[in-house]
Amino acid sequence: MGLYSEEITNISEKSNEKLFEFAVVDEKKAEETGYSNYSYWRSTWKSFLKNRLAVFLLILVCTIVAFVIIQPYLPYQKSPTEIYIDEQTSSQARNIAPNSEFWFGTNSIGQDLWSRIWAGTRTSLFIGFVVALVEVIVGITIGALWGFSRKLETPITQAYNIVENIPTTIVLILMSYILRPSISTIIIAMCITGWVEMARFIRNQIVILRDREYNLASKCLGTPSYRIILKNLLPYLISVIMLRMSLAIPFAIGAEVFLTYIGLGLPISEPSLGNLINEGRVLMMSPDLRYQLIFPSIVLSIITISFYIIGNAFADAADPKNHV
Amino acid sequence: ACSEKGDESSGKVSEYRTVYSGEIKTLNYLKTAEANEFAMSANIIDGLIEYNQYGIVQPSLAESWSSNEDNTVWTFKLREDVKWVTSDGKEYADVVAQDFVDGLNYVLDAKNESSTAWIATVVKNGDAFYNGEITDFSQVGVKAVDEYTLEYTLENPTPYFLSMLNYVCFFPVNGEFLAEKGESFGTTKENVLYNGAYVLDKFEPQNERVLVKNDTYWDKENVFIDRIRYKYNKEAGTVAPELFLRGEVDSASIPTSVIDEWFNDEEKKAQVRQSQNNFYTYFYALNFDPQFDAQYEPENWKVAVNNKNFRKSLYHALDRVSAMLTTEPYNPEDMLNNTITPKNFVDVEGVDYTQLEPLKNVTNTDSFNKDLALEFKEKAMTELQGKATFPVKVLMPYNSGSPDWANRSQVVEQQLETLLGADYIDIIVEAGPSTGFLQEVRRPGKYALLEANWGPDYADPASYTDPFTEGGTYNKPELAEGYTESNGKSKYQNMVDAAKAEMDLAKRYELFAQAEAFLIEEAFVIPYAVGGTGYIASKLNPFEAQYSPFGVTLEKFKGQKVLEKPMSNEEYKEALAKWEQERAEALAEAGEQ
Amino acid sequence: MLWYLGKRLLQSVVTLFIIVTIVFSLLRLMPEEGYLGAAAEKMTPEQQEVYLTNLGLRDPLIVQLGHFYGDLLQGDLGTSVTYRTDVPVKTIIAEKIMYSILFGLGAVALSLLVGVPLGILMAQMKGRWLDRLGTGYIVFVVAVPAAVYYIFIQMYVTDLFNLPMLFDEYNPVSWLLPLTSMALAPTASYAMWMRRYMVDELNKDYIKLARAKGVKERTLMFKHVMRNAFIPMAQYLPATILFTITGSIYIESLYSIPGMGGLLVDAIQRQDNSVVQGLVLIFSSLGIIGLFLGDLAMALVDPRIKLGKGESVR
Amino acid sequence: MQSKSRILSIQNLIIQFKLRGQVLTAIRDISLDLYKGESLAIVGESGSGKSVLVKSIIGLLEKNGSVAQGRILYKEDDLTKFETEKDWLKIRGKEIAMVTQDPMTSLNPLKTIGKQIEECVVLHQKLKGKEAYQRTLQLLKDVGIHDVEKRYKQYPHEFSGGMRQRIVIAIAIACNPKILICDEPTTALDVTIQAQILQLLKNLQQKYGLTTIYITHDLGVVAKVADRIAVMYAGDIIEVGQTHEVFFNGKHPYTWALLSSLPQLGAKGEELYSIKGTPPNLFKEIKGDAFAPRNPYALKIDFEERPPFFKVSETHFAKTWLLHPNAPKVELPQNLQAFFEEGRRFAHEY
Amino acid sequence: MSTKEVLLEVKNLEVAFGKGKSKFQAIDQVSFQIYKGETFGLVGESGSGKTTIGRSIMRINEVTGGEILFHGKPINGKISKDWDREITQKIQMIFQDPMASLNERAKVDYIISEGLMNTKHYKNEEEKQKKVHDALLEVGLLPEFASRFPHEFSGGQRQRIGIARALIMEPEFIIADEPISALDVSIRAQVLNLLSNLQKQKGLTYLFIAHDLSIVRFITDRTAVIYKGKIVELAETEKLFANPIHPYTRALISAVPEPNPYKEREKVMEVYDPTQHHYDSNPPSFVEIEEGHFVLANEEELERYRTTLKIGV
Ligand SMILES: Nc1ncnc2c1ncn2[C@@H]1O[C@H](COP(=O)(O)OP(=O)(O)OP(=O)(O)O)[C@@H](O)[C@H]1O
Ligand SMILES: Nc1ncnc2c1ncn2[C@@H]1O[C@H](COP(=O)(O)OP(=O)(O)OP(=O)(O)O)[C@@H](O)[C@H]1O
Ligand SMILES: [Mg+2]
Ligand SMILES: [Mg+2]
Repeated sequence: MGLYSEEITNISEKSNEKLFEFAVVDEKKAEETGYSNYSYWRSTWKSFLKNRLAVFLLILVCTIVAFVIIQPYLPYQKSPTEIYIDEQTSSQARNIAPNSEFWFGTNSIGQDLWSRIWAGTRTSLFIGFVVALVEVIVGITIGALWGFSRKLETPITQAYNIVENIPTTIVLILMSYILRPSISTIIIAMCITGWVEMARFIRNQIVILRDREYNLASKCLGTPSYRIILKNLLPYLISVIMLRMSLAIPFAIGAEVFLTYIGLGLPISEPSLGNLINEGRVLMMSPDLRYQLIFPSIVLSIITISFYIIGNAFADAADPKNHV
Repeated sequence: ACSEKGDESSGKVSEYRTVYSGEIKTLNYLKTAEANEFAMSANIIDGLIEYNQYGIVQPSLAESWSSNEDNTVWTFKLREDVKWVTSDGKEYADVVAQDFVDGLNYVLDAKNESSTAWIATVVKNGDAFYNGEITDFSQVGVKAVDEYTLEYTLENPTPYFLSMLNYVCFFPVNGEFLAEKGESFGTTKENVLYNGAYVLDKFEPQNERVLVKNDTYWDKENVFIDRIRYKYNKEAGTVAPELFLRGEVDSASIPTSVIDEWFNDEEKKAQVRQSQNNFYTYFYALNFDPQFDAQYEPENWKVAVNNKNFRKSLYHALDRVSAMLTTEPYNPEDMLNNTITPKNFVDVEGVDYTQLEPLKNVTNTDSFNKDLALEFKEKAMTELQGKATFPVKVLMPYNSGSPDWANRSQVVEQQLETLLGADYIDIIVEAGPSTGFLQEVRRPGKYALLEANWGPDYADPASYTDPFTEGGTYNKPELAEGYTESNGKSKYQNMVDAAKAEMDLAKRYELFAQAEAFLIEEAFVIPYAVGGTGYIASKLNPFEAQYSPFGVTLEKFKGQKVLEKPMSNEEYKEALAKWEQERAEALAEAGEQ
Repeated sequence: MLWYLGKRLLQSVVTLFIIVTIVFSLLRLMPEEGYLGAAAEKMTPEQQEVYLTNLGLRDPLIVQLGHFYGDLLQGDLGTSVTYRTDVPVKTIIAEKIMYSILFGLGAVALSLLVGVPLGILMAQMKGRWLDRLGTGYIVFVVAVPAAVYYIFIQMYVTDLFNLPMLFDEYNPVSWLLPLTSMALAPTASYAMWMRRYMVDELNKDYIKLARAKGVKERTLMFKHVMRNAFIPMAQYLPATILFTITGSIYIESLYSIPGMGGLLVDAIQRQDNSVVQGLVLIFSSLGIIGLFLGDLAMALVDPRIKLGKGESVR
Repeated sequence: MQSKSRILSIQNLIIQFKLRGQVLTAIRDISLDLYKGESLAIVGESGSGKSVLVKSIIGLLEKNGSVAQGRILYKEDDLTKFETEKDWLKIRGKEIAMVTQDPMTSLNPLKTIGKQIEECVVLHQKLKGKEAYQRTLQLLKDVGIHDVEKRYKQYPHEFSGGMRQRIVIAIAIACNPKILICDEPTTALDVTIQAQILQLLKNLQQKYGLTTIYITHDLGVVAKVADRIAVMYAGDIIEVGQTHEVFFNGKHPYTWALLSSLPQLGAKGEELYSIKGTPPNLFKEIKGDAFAPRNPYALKIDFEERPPFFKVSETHFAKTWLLHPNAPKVELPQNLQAFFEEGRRFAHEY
Repeated sequence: MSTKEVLLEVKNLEVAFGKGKSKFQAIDQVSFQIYKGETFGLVGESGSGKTTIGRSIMRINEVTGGEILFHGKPINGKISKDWDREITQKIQMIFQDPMASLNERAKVDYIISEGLMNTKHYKNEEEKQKKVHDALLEVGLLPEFASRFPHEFSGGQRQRIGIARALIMEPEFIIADEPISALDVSIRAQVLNLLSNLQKQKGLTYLFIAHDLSIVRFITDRTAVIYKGKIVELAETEKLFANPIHPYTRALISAVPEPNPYKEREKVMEVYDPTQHHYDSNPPSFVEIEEGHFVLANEEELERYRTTLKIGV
């Protein structure tokens, strides 16, 4: 026990008589000591900021989005659809390698690739955002009903099994027959098939959450289901939903490339990353023209990779476990 | 070149390899109407006649033939000793006259859903039999007089009947074999019999097909390529050029988009050449029966299109060269066509149809003329003052499945609008569906201006004039105002009818030429170009091949050899010039006979 | 168990029936011109009508369905019309499915072989260079469009190793590249899943106890964590295998592999309804079997799950 | 008690966690000895650092935690110097084993109960095959499981909570450790089962001659199992002594508060004594006595300077300025006085 | 006793989970009455059905048999909308785990006023705020806490938020399902005091569910002991502790650890062996063995219990 005795001897000298009076205890003050200034969102944001790469990419993506929006209004910009005529030959300025006039060169009919790529990015991002948004909204609505309402569970599950097993291609192709190829067609086609996964995901999350005690508490207070979903469940899902959404954007862009590949994409007169890449694929085999594939591919990859990494970084940051 | 892997002892086996992306769906040549399948039947089945490399009819299974006075009864004397063989080369039977009767019987039987039956209805009672009005096939105008004599009786006088014989619907079939195979005829290589230059050694759709020389072929001395290998590749357009460069294939079409690359590289340049034009012609049709959405103002278009000056302004404003640059950047003029009927189609004693008097002027002047276009624009604007609103909206759809078309549409839009001015026309380029374009866009008339095409079916100018007659599914020129004649029919209709009634070839052609010239001069349509497959790198010499616009002729490998190295474009052009000259001579010679 | 199987089977049949019926009806919405193919151009409307009637397209939907199911009951999937005229659908699919299975299984095997260990190593070295490298790879595969990198690979790798660009069933070397390309994406997803599940498992309480027991880290990884992490994988594995078997349209197209990759797209574009229906039947059955196998696999590896009266494990 | 030798010694230990860029001091300069064969209970409210303390003994601190100061001596080794896994493997299981808090999640759901125990038998008792199996069955019997052969092959989900806790104990015992740490071994169980498990642990401790550390916040449990008690508050040990000394002669106001708030000490219908306020924020530096703000007996010095350990008896120490000779006398509440009284009476009886 | 007003009555309650073979009878023929103003304790081992009874009264669990009457009116089965709303407001629940039962993503303000928003028992936003303010004060929290999130509070404070949430509804009857089991000793007292103070001020009635008998003894007036879905003994709490009759009750009481090392070391636990009953041949019934003291027993046992009761153990 020798451990403790040393301390005692040398303490008593330090002690001052006056200090040995009772202090006044303030109960109110005692209540407050436990206050921690932890805020979920602030912590999430802080922990997100720690991921340098993600922050950089976030800035990059924001810059790209901003740039894509203002690009047409900048000086020296060309039209993405106009066919430029070579002064000398007075025919189309075809396949011109990048130069000071055409920064990213021209394509096989003399359109300016620089502006086409940004117009395409604009289109693709627009599609991506809209699809992601619709998917999220529809997916959440159906997923929430599916997960929360015990009555709807079986019918929706059955419907899911069916929808899930109808090959997507059939639906996509049918859509393109019924509607003309256009941005809205492609959006509709992707939304029709895209919400399913989202709904299932939300449903799984809600099933995990729905039996938590705080929901029971709300039920006991007579809170209507819609408010339970809105106030009790969705706030918990917001981080995963945002993750999903950020992943839905690259996915939608990838899907657009695929649709274009099987011939259901946007018309060529409507530049998009999908048809730029598809056009470019043929040129893969010609070293001199490869830039026509490489530029859009790089832009596309930057965007998709950024969203992917940002999404994941956000999901990590949103996980309270990682609020370290 | 011979296959490099060739461990065949002789090393002399001549092989030709290629990749393709358009699959064939059947070997049943009696049923099909698709180009890819024609290409197959052309090499495995021989018909009664064939052509030489200048397009002159030659005997094939028929050694000789004759027709009656009014060209309604045709008799063929068949070559003896021609064999049907199976895919493993075993002889099955002789090819006899009855085989042709059986073939036609099959084609005209509606339940067999033959896609070429409509051509075969040229024979007497063919239509009636097809529609079930006659059930006894013996009443149809085809008859095996004896084992090697075949007789066709036709519905109407048909001087160009021979040109139809190269269609698959007139091909023979062994009746016994056909009956035995039933529905499965033509589904596998074992389920067809061969009498042509080649036999299918391998037939795996979406993978590979291999043709090998038929050892029992009656004319095997003229078959020089021993083996033809087709490898399926859905992305042939993308990978074929590279495959060609690496020596994995002997032929590859070079997409327009990469053609610059090939021409800029000395080594590659020597390997690429233009391909031959085909007989599809392309033209811009002005729709007289617009049925599109109100937002594009169909009524306004209707008013405008019925004004000749308006039409003419468009006719002269279309810069076809710039449009063609999207597909043929190097020799765009070679593809342009000033008429509907292309050259080399038919001739009157060596004089090409397009050079006949009525058409000569049209053929030899470029329709693109800025000054005229603007002149007509002025006229149209004054005439239409108050009747039509300017700019006139011009709905111009394209098939979204065709990138070239899409590109072209953008070029044409920009070019026309720039030239004629945005105060005059507003061209609206709209993407149409990639499948069902015809059904969705052209046939229901949902366009104002449309690039359309047409291919011939037999050696008569009527083949090209028909689409614009009543009942045609193109731009309905019969609805054009101010051209109705006393008999209630449109002027053009009457001209065509008159031509059809004429049996003397020279006069007949003259009348057709007049009708065609009228159609063009009135600017009901704007002729644009002929079809072609653009540039290819190929070890074949196209001028060795059989030549004719009809049926399956162009697809035959017979007579062709695999070259050591591909032709360059210079060589091609030289050869083409030589060939054209030789052909003219040969035609003149043949005409004299 | 038997009871469960029976119930599951019945459910699956009903689901299949509904799917096929829906697809069947949807297909009738397609424009009719597609059925005529290239011949449409030259056919008169009457001829078209005869043709379409002969195809049975003029019967009421119910009658058409009746015919279809009647044939189906006799094991007849019908014959192709516009894809390969008169060839039984069975034959068409049979020819291709072998290649798809070979490539699919090959690719899955390859990707499991690489992806699972990669995921494990990544979890083990969380945050270190291997993890970063692997993550980079995953991000690349997920985010860069396959349409682009496949063609890059075909171009350069064939050039680099002097491999043939086209697939040839008799030339084993020509299998390599398509197989590897095909395995790229599943490898990434297996690695990603494995890593995630491993990390999840590592955070569980029983790992703490195992550590406290003095179990070596290596033993812990291989004897405790790996198996547990594999369970959620096991559930999805059959589905991904089937998905891989149905093929990659890009790869098959680029390398001339006669698999099923583009079959469905082709068949729909050519409006060959019987082929489409046959494929839908097969794909959906595969999907449903996949679901079922997933559940079964879960039940096999996870003692907590008993396939009894309970519902599907999901 | 003095005769017993020291088996483990914690000296001036400080443990800190990095959390959201801030530093949290979970253990604030603790010293504690553990004697061979004894059972020590560590009590204290939630978050006082009990678990952190024991985790540091077997090297299972979370990654963001580290020893900032001090030593943990076991045999020849200073455990705080251990860095590699290999070092810890010398200690974990073999020397020190742990029974964790939650029996529901502490077992690998995919391995049979038998295998999980046998793993330890093989690892630490160096038995193999049949022998290991027999030993495992024996262990199962020891922890009061019937039908051992059948149970050996079953999975955790087939066991009830109480039985799982027994398995966890069996696993700990199977390691043949010198020290057994039980971190809230019965919190998740209900009273009847709790009593059984505690009894079992006690028996095993005697049977195998183990040194045990119990962590709990239930004084009833402590009374049943412990020889010695260490009371923790906010990362510090504020009182340590033999069980009866702390129970019936507690010196620290926090100890008093703990005891007073027991319902057994309350009178029905009246307010139960309760500790006001909340525990201190460990992110902040704590000045003086951590308990001072909630302490009705707080002296001014409590807010100024951290009290040292004052010796009450050879075995009993408390960290409160109230023990300082200068400190004023305090009057304990009635019920606590009565409780102490009763305790002393018992002390005479036994 | 009998003059007291019955607030809640449970008659022959049965609750079963699952169907067919997997059917599990969680509550089997349970009856008891709760008087206005009292605290009624429900003890029993884990899984015995305590929570299920509470939840049945809250109408979260479907009842498969029997009746539950509140103020003499049935509250299960088909009931009118108004009555439904009234019970929703009058019967409130306090949950076991203060962390799990609060929505962490909502502010305290919302959590507390949630019930109010459902019943619309306020005129305007101001009044609502006032009510929240008062409720917080009532449970001893500072009103400014309203704008914080639950994770900023300690366990005891959180549980008080849970109580405030129930109180604001102005209930008559509160079901407290192990309200302190998840709290550690030092905080338990806070919550217990709060509950009793509120009872005194507002005349609340509690159903207090717990498995810690020392707490039950401290806080409840009458206690029912439940074993595997059946009530085995019910009596005034002191009586029950003084004279436990049923062997299960005895085992339970003997298992409660006491904060006395001397006593603890000596104590012998009674073990309950459910096979000791011969209920197959001689089924038991729930009988009043002395005034207000019920026990589940068959004739033969009853005989035995009576004698022990007379002797007094
Ligand atoms: N990994 C960690 N990261 C940050 N802080 C931690 C970590 N582990 C423990 N803590 C903090 O250290 C303090 C002591 O925690 P510990 O788990 O030892 O408490 P305890 O006394 O065991 O409580 P309980 O009775 O609830 O188990 C707490 O404030 C806790 O929040
Ligand atoms: N939703 C449910 N479905 C199936 N069984 C259930 C359900 N809820 C409860 N049970 C079962 O009913 C029995 C009684 O459960 P209950 O939760 O009422 O016990 P308890 O006495 O409250 O236990 P504890 O002390 O652990 O809270 C248990 O065996 C439990 O497994
Ligand atoms: Mg702890
Ligand atoms: Mg409970």
